[in-house]
Order: sequence, then structure tokens, then C-alpha cells
Amino acid sequence: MSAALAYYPGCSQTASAREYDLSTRACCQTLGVELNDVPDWTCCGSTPAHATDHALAAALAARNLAQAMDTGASNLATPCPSCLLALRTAQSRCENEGFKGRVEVLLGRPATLSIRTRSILQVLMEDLGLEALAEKAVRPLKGLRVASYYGCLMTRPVGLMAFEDPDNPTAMDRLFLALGAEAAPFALKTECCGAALGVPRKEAVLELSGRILAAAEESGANVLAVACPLCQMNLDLRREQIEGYTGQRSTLPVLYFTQLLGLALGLPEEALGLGLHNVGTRPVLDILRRTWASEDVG
Amino acid sequence: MSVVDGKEPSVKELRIIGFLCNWCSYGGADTAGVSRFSQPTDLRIIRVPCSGRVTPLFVVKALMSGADGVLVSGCHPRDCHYSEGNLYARRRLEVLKRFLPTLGIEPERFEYIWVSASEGERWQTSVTAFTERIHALGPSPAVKVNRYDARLVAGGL
Amino acid sequence: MRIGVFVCHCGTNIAGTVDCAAVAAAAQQFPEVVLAVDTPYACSEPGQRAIIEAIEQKGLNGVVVASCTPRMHEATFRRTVERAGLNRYMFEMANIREHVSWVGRDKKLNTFKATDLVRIAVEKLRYNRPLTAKSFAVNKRVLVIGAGVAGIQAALDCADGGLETIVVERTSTVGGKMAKLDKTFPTVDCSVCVLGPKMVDLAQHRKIKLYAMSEIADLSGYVGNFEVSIRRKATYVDWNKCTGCGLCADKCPSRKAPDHFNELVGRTTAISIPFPQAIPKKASIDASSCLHFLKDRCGVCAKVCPVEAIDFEQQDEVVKESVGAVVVATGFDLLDIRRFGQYGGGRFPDVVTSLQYERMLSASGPTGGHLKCPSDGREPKSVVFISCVGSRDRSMDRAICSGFCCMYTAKQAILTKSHVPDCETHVFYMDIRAPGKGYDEFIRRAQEEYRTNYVRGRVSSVYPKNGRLAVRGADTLLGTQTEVMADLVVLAVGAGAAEGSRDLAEKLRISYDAYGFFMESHPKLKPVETNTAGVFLAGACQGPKDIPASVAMGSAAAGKVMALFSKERLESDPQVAQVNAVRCVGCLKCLRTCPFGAIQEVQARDGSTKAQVIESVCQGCGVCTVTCTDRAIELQHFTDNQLLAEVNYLCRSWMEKSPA
Amino acid sequence: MPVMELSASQDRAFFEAVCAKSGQDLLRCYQCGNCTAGCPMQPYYDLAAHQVMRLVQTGQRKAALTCSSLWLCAGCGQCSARCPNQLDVALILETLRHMARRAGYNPQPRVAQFSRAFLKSVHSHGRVFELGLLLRYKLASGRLLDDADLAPRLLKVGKLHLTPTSTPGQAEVAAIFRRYEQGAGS
Ligand SMILES: Cc1cc2nc3c(=O)[nH]c(=O)nc-3n(C[C@H](O)[C@H](O)[C@H](O)COP(=O)(O)OP(=O)(O)OC[C@H]3O[C@@H](n4cnc5c(N)ncnc54)[C@H](O)[C@@H]3O)c2cc1C
Ligand SMILES: Cc1cc2nc3c(=O)[nH]c(=O)nc-3n(C[C@H](O)[C@H](O)[C@H](O)COP(=O)(O)OP(=O)(O)OC[C@H]3O[C@@H](n4cnc5c(N)ncnc54)[C@H](O)[C@@H]3O)c2cc1C
Ligand code: SF4
Ligand code: SF4
Ligand code: SF4
Ligand code: SF4
Ligand code: SF4
Ligand code: SF4
Ligand code: SF4
Ligand code: SF4
Repeated sequence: MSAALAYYPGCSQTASAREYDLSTRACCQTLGVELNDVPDWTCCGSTPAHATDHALAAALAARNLAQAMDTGASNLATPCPSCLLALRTAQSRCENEGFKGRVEVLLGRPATLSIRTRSILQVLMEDLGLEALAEKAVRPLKGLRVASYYGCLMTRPVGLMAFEDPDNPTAMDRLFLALGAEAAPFALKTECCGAALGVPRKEAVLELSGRILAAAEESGANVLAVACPLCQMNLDLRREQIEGYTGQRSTLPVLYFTQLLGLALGLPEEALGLGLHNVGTRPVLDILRRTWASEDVG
Repeated sequence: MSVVDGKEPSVKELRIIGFLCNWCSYGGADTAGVSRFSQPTDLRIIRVPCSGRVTPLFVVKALMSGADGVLVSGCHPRDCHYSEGNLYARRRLEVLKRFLPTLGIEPERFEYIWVSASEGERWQTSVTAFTERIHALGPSPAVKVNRYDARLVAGGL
Repeated sequence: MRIGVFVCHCGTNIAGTVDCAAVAAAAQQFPEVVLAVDTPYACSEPGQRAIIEAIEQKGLNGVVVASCTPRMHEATFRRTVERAGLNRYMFEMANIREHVSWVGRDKKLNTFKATDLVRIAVEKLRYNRPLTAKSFAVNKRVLVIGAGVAGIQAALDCADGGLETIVVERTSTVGGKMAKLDKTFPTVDCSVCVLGPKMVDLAQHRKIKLYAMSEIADLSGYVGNFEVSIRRKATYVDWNKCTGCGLCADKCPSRKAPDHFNELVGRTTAISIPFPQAIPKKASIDASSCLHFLKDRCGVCAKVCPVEAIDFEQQDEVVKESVGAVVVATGFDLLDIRRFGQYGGGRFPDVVTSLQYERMLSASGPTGGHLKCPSDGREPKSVVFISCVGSRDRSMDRAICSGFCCMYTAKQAILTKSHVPDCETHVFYMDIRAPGKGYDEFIRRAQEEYRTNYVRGRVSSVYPKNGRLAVRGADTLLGTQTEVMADLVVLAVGAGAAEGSRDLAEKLRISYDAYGFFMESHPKLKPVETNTAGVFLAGACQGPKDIPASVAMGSAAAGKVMALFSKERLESDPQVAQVNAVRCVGCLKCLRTCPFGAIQEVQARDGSTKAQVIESVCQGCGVCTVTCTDRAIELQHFTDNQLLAEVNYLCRSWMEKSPA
Repeated sequence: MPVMELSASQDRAFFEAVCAKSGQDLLRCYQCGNCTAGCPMQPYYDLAAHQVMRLVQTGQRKAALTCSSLWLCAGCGQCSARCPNQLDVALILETLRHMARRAGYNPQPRVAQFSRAFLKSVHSHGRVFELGLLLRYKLASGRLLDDADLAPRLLKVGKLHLTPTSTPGQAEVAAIFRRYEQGAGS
């Protein structure tokens, strides 16, 4: 793996999802995937922009695509599915010349958006592949039973994202299996957690996220893996709120898939931001340490 | 004077001839009719037993004599009523298509398609697309006369 | 020539968007036209009488009717002109309904177009020549392909009518889907009890020859004289010897073979007889599960068989039969349940297809008629039925209604209660289609008497929850989401064409629709005929239909065959190719191209080679005509001159200069 | 519910406008309810997704545009993925939301306030400044105590910046907003 990737972190990754950014960068470095930050990147507009006006949303996203293309990159990756959706929606809508014209007026410059956009998960699965990833893993994730939660936007809209079976995606499950963990039969892989409505309509998010946590617990998982900063925020940061609302206690740690991958790659906890969670990640580390001690690795 | 009320039709038609096999495409055009799938009116259908009956000469003759477009439609490749007539047709008409430019005919004025008897919708879209294509090309350079008047004369009106 | 033109209004069907009187007026001016009139309904009795009278009074010797598609009424009008003493080929039709009035919106343009179509019909007619049909002998044997209830009915009716009947069935037993059903709507009587006697009749009828485990390898010939090759698949059991005692299956150590008869619910032995009432009741070996074939050991069946029927060396065999007509009755298959990921199809063992459920309900099925969840064998206390799975669903490219699932779902809900009285039953549905006699009453019984909870709305997903299945749907009547806990979920999976239908259609030279169902000749008036003379359809192979309709269609097809065979000789279509021996140079290109082998090489009196068409074999495709560079072989009624006359007119009509 | 006077209230132009703007042929909807069945936000809706589709079909402009569901939709796309008629239900709802905003209907002020606060934050800083966004939203909505429990947790692990990060791209983003507000590109 050598081809350089334009990297679009997205706003959350500089703040509430810092550990996603940290672990992504750390994993990619170890795996030899070179990430070049999109120069001067700005917000993709996210749901609020899209919900307000399509041209405005597309212009905010397009600016970043243009910035990336100015560097000559032909591939872009972002860890955040919501950012990816915003970028792809802009690309797809701009295939309509009339719409593209409107976007260019807002943008104040031509919008060439032909760069290939993917999620970090997709890049790792497609460009490296399971075998190569497993080969680079120095410490097995044995003992972990992972419920992989993909959230709603990783596979939907089906036509636009074109990633995995929208009812039963398996990319993360296959990854963790390859890294030595067990994949828990988790039923709500692509159910929505309430996304950005967490602030204005909290009760909805608490109910939905509560249901996801309950299903993960029922699957016998000892860790819940996510690939989206919003999902993580709702399931981890709002844990006490969920408990207060639903009355169920849960100590299930919620980790980004890149954090688990990083552990398998032998990266230190701090490099992966494992201390930045609201719900303690210690149980995961304890299980792994036991495994590694018995297998004499790590 | 026109056949209806002395005025010219509202839309200028171009002259398009369709050769349709009796079993599939003619039936497909019937199905489109039964389903009331509206279509441009330019195309005139000549019924043939099989697309394999269509001599390339017919197509050339039509285009040289001023037809603006010719469409041949037969059964799908493995669904020929005569087992393989449409395969012969395809081979011959492919050759013909490549040969048209040497006769000074734009090859886009000729097309060969497959429509089965159940595919009324496909017939509708095919006719519409082909007619639009011919309109985009404009009248055939082979004839330069006032088409409507000429037809009325020929029709004895 | 003296040509008469009749322009039909078809009520307002044509006259609504075509000025028929103007078309007739224009036609009056066409060359050799002596009479042109418009008529309200050309095909009606007065309409036909007017044509006959005109022929007689005006001395017409050619007729053009401008009306509907010739695929509808060409035969009608040919008979009409024949009654007035004309040769039936001195007639042409202009299709101004399907190709004009029903598809064009602009009345002026339609009228122009109709006029043109009448004109080209006249142009062609001017080159028509009287043709006379030759007659040939009919082979009064019939082939029935597929032995579900429709095929069985067709075969029994034909055989009772005295015809030699050949039945070819792909599986090792006749009976089709009906043999797998537990009970049938709307009477809820035992399916095999009704079907069984018919299956036995089929086996014992002295006029019927049954080939089970067989398929059509090839069909050639034409109506009245088909040649069919039948591939008999190896069963590794000599069926002439096998008595169906079942000893072999009892002793066979390989007990994990897929049980196709039971829709893969449960397993069977490598050598087996599909079910107790199977016809023929003969054992066959599934080579993919048999230890002899897999590991070259065992051979237990051969040792225990009292009549030494086991033959591991058996090979597929091709036999030939000659018949005069074919009835296709190959039925349907359900879609693959794995396509329904949102319902966990293929992933969750307790999500089953409707047909699997029939087997689970059946006393002769894999569970002995006890309802059990496949996952752990517990008795279900809540069964959820989901309708329209893979039907009426454009996102799956399947816009069709499968026709019978509403009814069998109600039946299965009723049967569920009679198996487990305290079991809850829920049906998620969009609409209920129950138009048959006693059908809607049946649905009401399922709801009122059997307390089935019908929820109007589709199901979005099925997922495991607390060891059961949660079914999340909508109740659109309430405008809410509805979640039901189920032990068993039954999918009313849509019906598709039987596997291999497209291949079979190509062998038989019949058409199929977008879903693979065979095309009837006319949706209303020729529902059992196909466009290939002598090939008829029966049952669900033409489109999903229930048992009464399948049986009716089986009888209808048999009736059609008998009507066809009621004549000693059939008339051949004279629209065949003909060689002009003077022009023919004997290159034999035509012989090599003819798809039907209808051209033979003959020696002319001067010793030169000539081509000659075997009229009874020629199908009239005209492929040879195009091949012949010497224009020596011509397809009658579609000659170069006739087609060119049409082309020429269409071109000439706008080559001519306007008067000023 | 009062009688729906179809001949009086059916607004065909509204129906056509929704179809045109969303690029979806709403006549395809046969009210199967699959969009509703899978919708995670359905419990919070005043009208189920399929009912909104029906209102559009019958040209009930006001009822469709004043409904809260438009604002509560999380945009998860489940409805669109499930629709057997391949209607992009989420896009139709979004189209209606745009129309409702233009018509001045705002039955869920908090959602709109959050959206505005979010975009304001992007406008001012080029990127989302989470603390500023929350404060702005709280002031606008008057919900001062919402999520007050989260901030200390975020701050403790350095996930909430106290000052916005400045990016040079901000100027260009602000220009996009300026042009948008001036009505360019519409
Ligand atoms: C779950 C379920 C329950 C039902 N319950 C009822 C009910 O209660 N009442 C009712 O009226 N209807 C019911 N039906 C419908 C009923 O099954 C059909 O109406 C009936 O089976 C149609 O009969 P058929 O002979 O046309 O087709 P099939 O029963 O499908 O028979 C076709 C036969 O042709 C054979 N075949 C297929 N292809 C070939 C080939 N290429 N060569 C040779 N042979 C071939 C097959 O092996 C089969 O034996 C039910 C259907 C289902 C799915
Ligand atoms: C409004 C309407 C619209 C329809 N549209 C369609 C459609 O678009 N497509 C479609 O497929 N079907 C349609 N149908 C159904 C269609 O009419 C029937 O399927 C069809 O008419 C049935 O034909 P039949 O010969 O069985 O009965 P009928 O058409 O009723 O013919 C029975 C004949 O028997 C005669 N008769 C009755 N009693 C006696 C007696 N004791 N002695 C002697 N003669 C007797 C009657 O006078 C009549 O001529 C429609 C029906 C209705 C009511
Ligand atoms: S001949 Fe054809 S067009 Fe005329 S009335 Fe009969 S059905 Fe209608
Ligand atoms: S093969 Fe032999 S043992 Fe088996 S059923 Fe036939 S006769 Fe009986
Ligand atoms: S040889 Fe095969 S079929 Fe016979 S008993 Fe052994 S496993 Fe069964
Ligand atoms: S018969 Fe009923 S369940 Fe089957 S497809 Fe039609 S409407 Fe759906
Ligand atoms: S192709 Fe023509 S010339 Fe040659 S053998 Fe046939 S009929 Fe005669
Ligand atoms: S028309 Fe010619 S090619 Fe066709 S079947 Fe007859 S002889 Fe053969
Ligand atoms: S996109 Fe909106 S309406 Fe559709 S399922 Fe998701 S939340 Fe519900
Ligand atoms: S899923 Fe589609 S067809 Fe069904 S109610 Fe919703 S929009 Fe209508």
C-alpha cells in the first residue's frame, strides 16, 4: 500500500470524536497507508445543511472536494459516514448540470468533483483486504466478542453508498473474525441511533440508542464496535442519560473499530485514545491482556 | 387540402419505416397498443414473418429513396419463433450498418432491436427513442421536397 | 384487380382518434380500388355480411380491412372472403387500432398514418396470388410436459378421449406442488386424498406412457408431426425391476441427503422414494449423497434389494417419440428465500417459506404433521405470516401479484389453529385478493372463526429478540408501527416461472414474459394456445393460478388437442418458400441456412443440382429468401415484390413533387 | 376529524410540485406502510411516513407542510431502502421540509433552532465549534439545562474546545453563506 489518500477528518474528529481520528491515523501509519489532510478543510454541512437547502449543502461539501482535488489526489477517505454521505450526495447531485451550475454560483468557482470518495473502513477492506490486515496484526483479539454496529448511513442510501448488504453488512464482523475475535450475532446492525436529533429531541435518541445497547447486550457481546462519531457519542457519552431514561444499566464499552484494529496491530492505548471514553474501556483491555499473557505476545 | 380539415398536422412528421417480425415485435407493438402506451406517430410498420426475412436491400432501398429512418425489430436472441432466424438477421444487419456510410447514409438512421410480444413498454420506449433520434438528425438529405404536400398528392388528395 | 377497402370504427376504439370516413375517402382514390367504405364493426355479423355482399355485387377480387391487429382477426376475415368465393390469401389487413388509434394522440396524424397503412396494404395486395393449402396426415399422439395437477388433468382427458398420451415429468414422482400441500382451500380437504386417485389413474391408464425423472432434450417438427427427444435421467435403479418396497431406503446409511420433496425441511436417505403415495413408486439414488459414488464404498442397497434392481452403472438415456401436439404444464417455483435478507430468509431457521410450512403441516411430512420450530423443535405459540414477499414489489423487479398466496395464507392460518389451538396467528397483508367462489367467505372465516389477526401493512424487518423473532411492521389503518413476537415466521414467497422454463420455451419455440411465464396466444380469446401451432399451455406455467384454474386449463388444453385431432388431415400453411428452378444455380446456400432442414437437394432433368422446398417442413420464416443471391427462392405471400411494393410506396409518397 | 372536502381542498399543483422537486412519482405509492414500519423516528411522529405520502397524493398542502414528522426525520434512509416502489421517501420528506421552511411553517422550533445554530457555527468558523453551537442553541431554544451533564465529561477528556479553531477556509465558507443568503444559486 503506497498510494496517498486525501484525508478528510470532519469536524467531530477534532473534538468529541478525537479518538476516532487518533486511532485512524495511527492504524493507517502502521499499515503504510499515507493520509494527506485535505488542505484547509471545512465542515461538510452535515444534516442541517442538507435539511435546509440542497445547493447550500452541496456547496459546503464541494468546497472540500475541490480542495482535495487541487492537491492532485484521486482518492479521498473520511472516517465519518455522515461526512461521506454529504460528499457523495454533492457528487451525485452535481451530475445534473443545472444543479451543478447553482452550486458553482454559491461556491464562486468551478466544481470538479470527480475524486473517488470512500470511508476509511471501505478503504481498508478494499485496498488492503482481510488477509493483509490479519497478517499485520501482531496481537490477536481473542476473548473479545464483538457486536458490530454499522449505523444507518454506512450502507444507506443503498444506491449512493453501495457498500455491503444493507440488511446484514458484515465488513466489521469479518475484520474482527480475521483478527481473532468472535462476532456476536447482533440484530440491530443498521438501526438508526437517532443521529443528530440527540440535541433537539433527546428522548428519541435515548430510546433508540437504548434499544441498540440492549440488543448488543443480548447478543452476549463484551464490546460494541462502531464506525461513526455520532453513534459513538449517543451510545457512549449519553450512557448515563440512557440509563436514566430506560432504567437499564449497561457497562458495555463502545469502541471505534479503528481502536480495536489498533490494539491488534500492537499500538499502545494512548495512541488509540482509549482513555477518552465516557464508559470505561478497561474491561476490553483486561480481557486482551489475559489473552496476550497466555499467548506470550504484546 | 388535408384529409381532416384542410389544415396541416400540428407536428411535422419524419418518415420512418419499421420492419417487425410477426411473432415477437409485431406482438409487442400490439401489446403497447392494448396498454395504450402513447407513441410518436412517424413510424409505419411493415409486417414480416421473421426479422430473418428482412433483406438488407430493403433497408438500403428505403434509406436511398428518402426514408428518414429504418428500424428492424425481432425476437430476443434465444427466443426466435423460427429458432435462429433473428441470428441471421443480426449478422446481416450488423454488416449492413457498417456498410451504410459508404453509401453516404448516416448509420444512425438505421437500428436493429429486440422486442418480445410481452414487452409493450419496451416497444414504446424504443419507438420513442428512435423517433427522437431521427428528429435530431433531421430529414434525410436524400430528398428535398415538401413532404406533407407530396404525401397528400400521392394519396390522391 | 378490383379491390374493396373496409375501414372499421371499432365503435370509438378507432373512430375516436382516427377519421375513418376520411381514410375511406382517401382509399377510394388508390389504384385498383373500386370500393372504399367505413363500417362501425367490421367483424360483427352485419360487418362481415357487408363484405361478402360487396364482393358479390362489385365483383371484388381483393379485400383490405383496416381495423385491429391481424393477430386478432386475420383468420376471421380470411374465412369471410372465402365464404364469398375469394381465395383467402387475396386479403390484407391494415392495423389501425393497436398501431394507430390506441397509441397516437393527434387525430390528424393518426388519420395520415392510418391512410398510409391502408395504402401499403393495397400495394401489397396488388401482388398477392391465390395460394392453396396442402393437407397432411396428423399423428394423433400427444405429449404432456410436467405432471402437476394441470398436466395430470390434461393427460387424463386426452387419454380418456382415446389419444395416445406421453407424459414427461422432471422429478421422480408426478403430482407437482399439489402433492406437497397439506390441505387445500377453500374446502380444507386433504390435498393428496383428492390428487392421489388421479395420480393412480395416470399410472394405470393404458393410453398413457409416463416418463418420470425425464426432461425434453429436443423438439423438432411442426403441428401434427413433432419429433421429441426425451432424456431419461439415471436413477441408478432399474425401474423395471424395482417394486417400491423401500427396503433399500430403510437400510441406507447415508441419511443426510437433501429432501427435495419436503422442501429441504428435514433430510432423507441417499436412496429414497419421495413420499408414500409417489407415482411411480420407485426408488432413486441421489448420487451427490450416496457413499458409493462419493467414497466408492457401501453398496448396502444393492445387497438388500430383493429384486437386484440397483444399477450403479446406469447412464442417462435419450428416447424418441413422435407426437402431433404438445401440452406444456410445467408449473411454477417459489423465489429463493435468501433474496429476502430483511426477513432473515436463509439466515434464521424459524423463517420458512409457505411451501415448507405446508410440509410441516402435512401428516406425511418430515415432522409427522406436528408443528415444530426448526431451530429447537418447540411448538410455536405465535406464527406470523407475511404476504406479498417478492410480489407486487418493483424494487425486486416483480410487479406481479402471485395470485394464490392470499388464499393459502388464510388456509395456513386456519390449519395452524387446528394443530395448535392456543397459537396466535397474525397475517401482515396489503390487500386481500380472493375473487373465487367461496373465497372471500373463506378469508372471513380465518378472521372471524379462527381468530386470525390481520394487520394491514408491510413488514420492514424480522430480527431475533429474547430467543424469539420480532416482526416489525406497520398497521397502516392505525398509522402506527406494530411489532409482534413470533416463534415461526412464514413467508408467502412469490411464484416465479419453473426453473428452466426459458430453456424449455426456446426448445418449444414459444415465448415467455418478463418473469419467465409462457405467453398465451391472446390474453382473452386464446388463453391456452401459444403462437406455435400445436403447442398448448395448462396451469401455472402461464402465470400463477390456483388448483381449480389449473385443472380447468388442463381440461381446456386437452379439449384443444382433441379439436385439433378431430380432423384426419391438417392443412399446411401455404405461406412457404418456393424455388424457381429456372433461376436456381444449385449453390445450396439456402439448404445450409434453413433452420428447419426444409430444403433438399434434387437432381433436375438435365442433371444439374437444384434446391427444393419440402412444403410440409417449411415454416415460412423467409431466411432462405434473403440468403439466395439469385432471387431463386421466394417466400409465398411475403415475396420481395410484395414487401418492396410497401417500401416503395412509403418512399415514393414523399418523393413526388407538390403541385404548387 | 372534519370531512376532507376533496373537490375543494385537493391542490394538484402542490402534488405536482412535490413530485417535480423530489424527482419521485408519488402516484406509485400504494400505501403499504413499509416506510413507516422501519422508521426509527415513527414513535415521535405526529403523522406516519406513509400518511404524509397520502396527504401529498391527495394534494393536502397545508396538512402535509405543517406536520412535525418532517422535522423529526433523522434522514436514516431506512424508509427509502424498504419502499417496494422504489420511492425515495426520505428525500420526499426533505423536499417537504424545504417547502415548509419557505412557507414559514415551523412546528418543531427546536429542530430548526439546532439546524440554524449548527449552520451559524459553520458560517462563523468554517468548522463546527461544538461549545459555541450548544450555547447558541440553548439561548435560542431556552433549554439551558439540556445536556448540561455532558459538558464536564467532554471537557475532562479534552473533547470540548473552549475556543473555536480557526481555519483559513472560513472566509470561503462565509462567502458561500453570504451568496446563499443573497439568494444566489436558487
Ligand atoms: C404454499 C402453497 C399452497 C397452496 N395451496 C393451494 C390450495 O390450498 N388450493 C389451491 O387451489 N392452490 C394452492 N396452491 C397453488 C397450487 O400449488 C397450484 O395451483 C398448482 O400447483 C398448479 O399446478 P401446475 O400443475 O400448474 O404446476 P405444478 O404443481 O408446479 O406442477 C408442475 C410439474 O411440472 C414439472 N416440471 C417443471 N418443469 C419441468 C420440465 N422442464 N420438464 C418436465 N417436467 C417439469 C414439475 O416437476 C411439476 O411436477 C398453493 C401454492 C403454494 C405455493
Ligand atoms: C360492467 C362489467 C364490465 C366487465 N368488463 C370486463 C373486462 O373488461 N374484461 C373481462 O375480462 N371481463 C369483464 N367483465 C366480465 C365479463 O362480462 C364476463 O367474464 C363474461 O361476460 C362471461 O361470459 P359468459 O359467456 O360466461 O356469460 P354472459 O356474457 O353472461 O353470457 C351468457 C349468455 O347466456 C344467455 N342466457 C342466460 N340464461 C339463458 C337461458 N336460460 N337460456 C338461454 N340463454 C341464456 C344470456 O342471454 C347471455 O347471452 C365485465 C363484467 C361487467 C358486469
Ligand atoms: S374488426 Fe377489429 S377493430 Fe373492427 S370491430 Fe372487430 S375487433 Fe374492433
Ligand atoms: S430398489 Fe429394491 S429395495 Fe429399493 S424399493 Fe426398489 S425393489 Fe425395494
Ligand atoms: S450405496 Fe448409496 S444409496 Fe445405496 S445404501 Fe449405500 S449410501 Fe445408500
Ligand atoms: S395473492 Fe395476495 S399475498 Fe399473493 S401477491 Fe397477490 S396480494 Fe400478495
Ligand atoms: S440459394 Fe438460391 S440459387 Fe442457391 S440453391 Fe438455394 S434457391 Fe438455388
Ligand atoms: S422459409 Fe426457407 S428457411 Fe424458412 S423454413 Fe422455409 S425453406 Fe426453411
Ligand atoms: S429517513 Fe426519516 S422517515 Fe425515513 S426511516 Fe429514517 S427517520 Fe424515518
Ligand atoms: S413504502 Fe413506499 S409504497 Fe409503501 S407506503 Fe411508503 S412510500 Fe408508499
